[in-house]
Amino acid sequence: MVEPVLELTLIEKIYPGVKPLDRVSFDVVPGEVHALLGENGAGKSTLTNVIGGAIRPNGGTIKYQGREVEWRNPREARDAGIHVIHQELALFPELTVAENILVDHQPRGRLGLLSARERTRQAKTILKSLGISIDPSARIDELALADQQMVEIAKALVGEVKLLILDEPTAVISGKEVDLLFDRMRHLRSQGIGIVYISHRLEEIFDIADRVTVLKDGKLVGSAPVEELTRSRMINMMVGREITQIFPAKASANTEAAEGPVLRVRNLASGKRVRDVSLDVRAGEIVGLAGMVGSGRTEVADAIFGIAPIDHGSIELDGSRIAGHRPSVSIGRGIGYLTEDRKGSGLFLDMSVAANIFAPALSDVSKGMLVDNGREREMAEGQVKAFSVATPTVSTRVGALSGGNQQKILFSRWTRIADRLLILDEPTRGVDVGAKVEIYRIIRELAERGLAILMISSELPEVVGMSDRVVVMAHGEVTGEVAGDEITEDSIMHFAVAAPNRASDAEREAAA
Amino acid sequence: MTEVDNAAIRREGMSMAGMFEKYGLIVFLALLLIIAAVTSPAFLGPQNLVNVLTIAAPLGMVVIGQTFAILVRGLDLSVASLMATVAVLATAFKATDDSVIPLIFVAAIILSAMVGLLNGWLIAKRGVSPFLATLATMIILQGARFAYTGGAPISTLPPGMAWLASGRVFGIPVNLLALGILAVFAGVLLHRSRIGRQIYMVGTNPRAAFLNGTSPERITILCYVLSSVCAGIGGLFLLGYVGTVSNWVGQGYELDSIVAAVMGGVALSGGRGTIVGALLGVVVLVVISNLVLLLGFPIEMQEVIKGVIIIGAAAFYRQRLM
Amino acid sequence: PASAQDAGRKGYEGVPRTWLWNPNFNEMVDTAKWKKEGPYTIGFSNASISNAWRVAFQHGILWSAGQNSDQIERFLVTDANDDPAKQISDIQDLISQGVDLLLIAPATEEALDSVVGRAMRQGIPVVMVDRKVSSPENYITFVTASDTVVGRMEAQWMAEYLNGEGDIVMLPGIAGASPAEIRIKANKEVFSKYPGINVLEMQYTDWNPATGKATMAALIQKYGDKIDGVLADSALQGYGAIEAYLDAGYGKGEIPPMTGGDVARMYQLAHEYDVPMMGIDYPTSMGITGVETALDVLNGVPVPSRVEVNMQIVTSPDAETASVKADRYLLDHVSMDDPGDLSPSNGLPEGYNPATFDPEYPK
Amino acid sequence: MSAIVATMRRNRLLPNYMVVLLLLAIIIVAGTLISDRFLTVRNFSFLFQQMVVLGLVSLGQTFTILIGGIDLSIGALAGAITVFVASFLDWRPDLIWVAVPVAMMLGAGIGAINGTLSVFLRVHPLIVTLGMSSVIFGLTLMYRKQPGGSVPIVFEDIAYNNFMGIPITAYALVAAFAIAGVWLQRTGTGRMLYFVGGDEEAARLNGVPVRRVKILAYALAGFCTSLAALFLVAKTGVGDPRIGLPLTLQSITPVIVGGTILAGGRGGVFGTFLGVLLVSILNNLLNFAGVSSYWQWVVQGLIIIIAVGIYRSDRRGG
Ligand SMILES: Nc1ncnc2c1ncn2[C@@H]1O[C@H](COP(=O)(O)OP(=O)(O)OP(=O)(O)O)[C@@H](O)[C@H]1O
Ligand SMILES: Nc1ncnc2c1ncn2[C@@H]1O[C@H](COP(=O)(O)OP(=O)(O)OP(=O)(O)O)[C@@H](O)[C@H]1O
Ligand SMILES: [Mg+2]
Ligand SMILES: [Mg+2]
Repeated sequence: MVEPVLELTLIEKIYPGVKPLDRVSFDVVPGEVHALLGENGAGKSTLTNVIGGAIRPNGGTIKYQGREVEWRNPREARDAGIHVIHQELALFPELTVAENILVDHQPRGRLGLLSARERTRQAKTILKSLGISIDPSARIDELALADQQMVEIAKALVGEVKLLILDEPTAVISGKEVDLLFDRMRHLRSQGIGIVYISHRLEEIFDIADRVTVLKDGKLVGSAPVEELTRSRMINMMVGREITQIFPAKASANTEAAEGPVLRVRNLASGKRVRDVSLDVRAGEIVGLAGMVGSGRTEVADAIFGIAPIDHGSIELDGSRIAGHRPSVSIGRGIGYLTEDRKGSGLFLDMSVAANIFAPALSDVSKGMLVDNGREREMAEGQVKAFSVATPTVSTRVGALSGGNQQKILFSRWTRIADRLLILDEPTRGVDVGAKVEIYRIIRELAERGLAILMISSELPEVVGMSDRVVVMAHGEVTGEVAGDEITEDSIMHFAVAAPNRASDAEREAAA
Repeated sequence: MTEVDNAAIRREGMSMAGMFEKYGLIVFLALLLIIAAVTSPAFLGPQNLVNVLTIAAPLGMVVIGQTFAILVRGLDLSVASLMATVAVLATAFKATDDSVIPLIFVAAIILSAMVGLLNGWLIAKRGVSPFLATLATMIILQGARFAYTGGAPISTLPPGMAWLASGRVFGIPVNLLALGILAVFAGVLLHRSRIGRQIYMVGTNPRAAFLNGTSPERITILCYVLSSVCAGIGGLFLLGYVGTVSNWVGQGYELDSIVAAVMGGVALSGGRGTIVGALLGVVVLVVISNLVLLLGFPIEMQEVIKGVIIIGAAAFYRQRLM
Repeated sequence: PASAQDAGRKGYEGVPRTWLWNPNFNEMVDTAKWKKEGPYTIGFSNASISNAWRVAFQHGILWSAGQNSDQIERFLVTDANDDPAKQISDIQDLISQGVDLLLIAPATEEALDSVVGRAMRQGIPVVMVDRKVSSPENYITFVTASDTVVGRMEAQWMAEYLNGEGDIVMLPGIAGASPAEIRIKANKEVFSKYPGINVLEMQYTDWNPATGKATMAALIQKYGDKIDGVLADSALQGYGAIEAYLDAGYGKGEIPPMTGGDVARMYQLAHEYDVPMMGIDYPTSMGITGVETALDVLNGVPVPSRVEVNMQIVTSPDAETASVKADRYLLDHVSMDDPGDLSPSNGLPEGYNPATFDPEYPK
Repeated sequence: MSAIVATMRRNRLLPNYMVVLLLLAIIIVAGTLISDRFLTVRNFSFLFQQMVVLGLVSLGQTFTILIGGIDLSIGALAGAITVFVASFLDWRPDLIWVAVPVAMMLGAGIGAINGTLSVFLRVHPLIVTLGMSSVIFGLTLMYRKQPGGSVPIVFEDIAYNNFMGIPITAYALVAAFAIAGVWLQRTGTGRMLYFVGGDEEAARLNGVPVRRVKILAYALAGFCTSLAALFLVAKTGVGDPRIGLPLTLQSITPVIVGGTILAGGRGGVFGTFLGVLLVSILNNLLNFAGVSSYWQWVVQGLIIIIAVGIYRSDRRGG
């Protein structure tokens, strides 16, 4: 048995009143992909932070390459060859892709001065080796989350790495990118590099992992080679109970019969990403919007909610266009929009759970101009119960909750006010299996209550498992639609990779 | 999940840092007051306390306004210049009977509101950085003021203006009463009303606020209007205290008001802070200046002590860095 | 002497005692080598117009420039907003515009010395007004009134009024500003002869009424009736001090003796509340004399190396002392309905009102 | 040049630069029309003599603003250093070679204290530096209230004399900005300022020594302030505790007009240079135009608004 590259023994981390890590032991051997699983808040990121020197443990020992070490800061860990891809992107939005990738290996040119040209060149080659095409001199904040994540991954390929840690890298990427990532990981593994991999997508675990370790509430549950485990066994270890069925039963087909569609989009063109999109969503129906990352799904959602412009075509709610289209109006018309960027455009991290829930509907908890705090607290507690959010009180800072619970709060916010249409962009991004199941149940219930639901997701199993109908996009155009039993990963992929239909361009020329 | 639950509850209760964030400045203020009382018997004299508060009142009003500006990730450098401009405006009526005082207030508030609109528009609609926008209005007001007064404002003021500083209602100094009313109004607006909630939303995460149907632009503009109006009112009360109009009434209030607010826990990164906290900051500031005077320190010592205490007070409050 | 041609002017107040009583001969400067054919371009660099005194001062200068528009072709004015660094730039900018003479009221004696010297060496005559620069060779003459005299008078009056016995507080202007420091020095020179005069405390007031008032309020709390006199070097903080007493509940006739001249409000309050006071204005009219002296220089007329303008001693009725006799009493000096910050010794035409005054002058 | 353009593109400053350059052009044209003496060698060499102090403090301020901080102690520090230099040289005029380096160390040292305090007390730099400015000012007053001291004439000449027809100050200013520019854009340490300003936590996770970088930025600000102070003494020939005070606010305007945002992580010294140029030439023009100081203020305010207001700057520009 090879000597482990990393060996943690009885690691403890204590924050005032909470113990994210409770005597956890964990090791990685060279040339293995070691998956780290657990619910939201189980302590996975905390563990990675300990390994990467971002936080210092209160107890236990870290053995790296046979020597006992004590990182004083991330720099020391990096210099020793440990590279961590953190759950929260560690990028500089104002700076270029190239500079972010080579952040601490900046190439020097004449007179030992940094050379932007050289930097760009090297970045290009790295990105190529990863198999993605992002402009090295583009600014990070111009990129979609997905592309930003790929940049973060590219950083791991710079300099000499002995231990690579990826904390939920696939939360914001899908399909093609994930395959590219896994190719890289296999390649690195073959070079004898140890890899720690964290994800809430179990199918990925079977795809890439050699060994699995499960944490629960900061304690070690168990560790085993992947081939000894079944899906249900893993889930059981994580959530501590059996979960027989992940997806709720779909609606009976008769929703088709219902009256006109709630949402009617025709030949929508918006921004530089959405070129020709037409789709309907009926009451009580869950429509999946599938496609490769970068296909423009989010921009479609943005346009429907009144954030992105409608350059061409029409959007109708209940048969009428939305006048003065902007979020406040959309909200007034009963549209809810759960965005893909939870922290950036969803939550007010510094504000209370209650405040977050009622942000778009203050009037519901107000008497005249004043907020009725008593009423707000009561109603908030009701919501928290209904969505079983794990929070001490409704006046807790949302920032202090784990990813899954934050997502549930967004759900309770939008489902309260959305009585016609609910748009979900990556509804289960970064959410653990247990929470996922609940969220799926909630979504289905909402649909059964007659809400029209448009669900963007990059997780094909999710799309397949939840959608009554699936609209597939590629390069900003709808390339196909599947319903009922035709909904399979293959049928969706078939359209997702389809060449864009040039005809629509001609149409737009004509229109313009 | 229940594990996390209890854990989190304990976290809430035990967070020492949290307690400190809440009560740090009060502790500091208590210490300061004790020191004051011990070192200078005159300090606790009722008249002296009234003096201290009388001087605190106009600054307090300005700080209340400043707090709104800072809450939406900005700051307002034009307050001092506006105070002087309002003071000059008060002379424009060339009136010597008190009947015009209400008129003066109305005029001052209107002018201030317009200045606030200009600041807000530049910042919210034109995306000018608050620092430069308000700096520019500060300079422009200054110029306009001088141009109007030809450098030397006439000081024909209704005698009643002095009452704003020295008068009492039910034994309470008028300016304190006014400050109290303003503070309550601001407090309710900020901590109880829908608009207040929206202000915090915009301060915490403008994009999310927008997606939740709030207009960051409108809220921002509102905050700068409030800032200016408070400054305007503060200007009139300071004028009452000074007695004569000069082009520099309120000089230095722009930085003092920011320091007071920040010492009081209003975060320059926006979205965090309360009216009460900001006012505590004011008290600390004025107590310092009064104390160094009572102790009869020479000017140079006063400067040093002030500096140290300002940093010390803020350190107690553990401000988050930008 | 420069003040001779004042003689005709209405409101003529006689030549300065400092000139008249000077035991030595007043030395004159030969200005022949600066003689030049008119009409002239004159540059005036003002330290600032940041308070009532400086405004009236500048008004006098502009008015005088207007009076002499037959000789003056362009009269360029800059204002450094009390920032010596900016004033250096201002002076350079005036030089760039090719002025025939520089009339300068420097923000500080020392900081402007070298740039002024360079102007002279470039052949541009410099006349200082209000304040000078450190090196006498850097200017031709200096039009002023004596801060030393002001300081001495105030202290002397206070000492005698208190019969050499009493606790007083001193409220000087801005720490480090030469007028303030000179006056403090002169005060102390006098008090050194009166062991009975005990200075309880000295606090700078920045010549700012609000500061003056707040400071005095604190001092009243600290010393109460122990204070027998308040020595303010100007009315700017002086009337603030009176108001502090009023706020502290002192009434008519209960306020201790005070000093401080320059703006009307102090005299008015002193009259209204029977405050025994002595005020000596640092006259803004020196600006007018400054322009006239400048023209003398360009005309090659000899000028004194130091041009003193006259100062009037103002006291409350029956507040005169053995060595400080009043030239006039409060109400001969100001009227109760003068604007509060009017500078009484402005030498400007009757009915001068700083707020409305807008003199014509060759721009 | 291409490097600069690249930088400008990278930092999204092009439109901003354009506006400032445009304003500069307009001002120069206006000046030329107003007076035939405006566009002269004499006036422009004066201009450079006038620019150097503002230029150097603004340069210093650029570093602190780049990391998302600010330094309000610049004015007091400048004054303090003029007092030190003038007093020292008054005592030993021959020891210029001692006075100058000590002054620089003094500046850098006090800057470092600013940084250290704000880093370790976790107090906002605005408060720390404001407090420090009060402390520095007080300490200076203890030593000397009135302007005083003196410097040897050769020292003064630095501020006023020309070398090959161009003011010495011009060389100094351009050199300082060039070095700073290259350092920021082309060295690892320089880039770190952008990392820290861009996102502190990200910088930490990427192994950037955040605290040290911050302290360095403030030390640099102090250092530049000391250089400015040296020119101030040279100009005025005396040490004056107050002479620097106006510089504190003045030093910020050119930085932001030049496109460096207060939130940090974006901008650079080239913009600051243009900002300084704009402010200085504007003052010069207004003096030439004989605009009364009242209206000078109004115009300055409007120019600021135009310079940053007519293009839509980044929301983070707070
Ligand atoms: N700085 C902190 N202060 C207090 N508690 C913290 C802090 N950081 C993390 N925690 C708590 O530690 C626990 C573990 O957090 P961690 O981020 O490691 O969970 P995780 O397994 O990464 O969850 P997820 O899958 O959502 O990323 C959570 O309960 C979290 O609230
Ligand atoms: N704000 C933006 N500025 C510039 N380009 C963007 C922006 N947002 C997204 N993009 C680009 O547009 C492409 C589509 O982004 P978008 O998020 O709409 O894809 P998507 O189909 O919604 O994928 P996802 O599943 O990540 O939401 C991205 O690949 C990115 O390159
Ligand atoms: Mg995590
Ligand atoms: Mg998307």
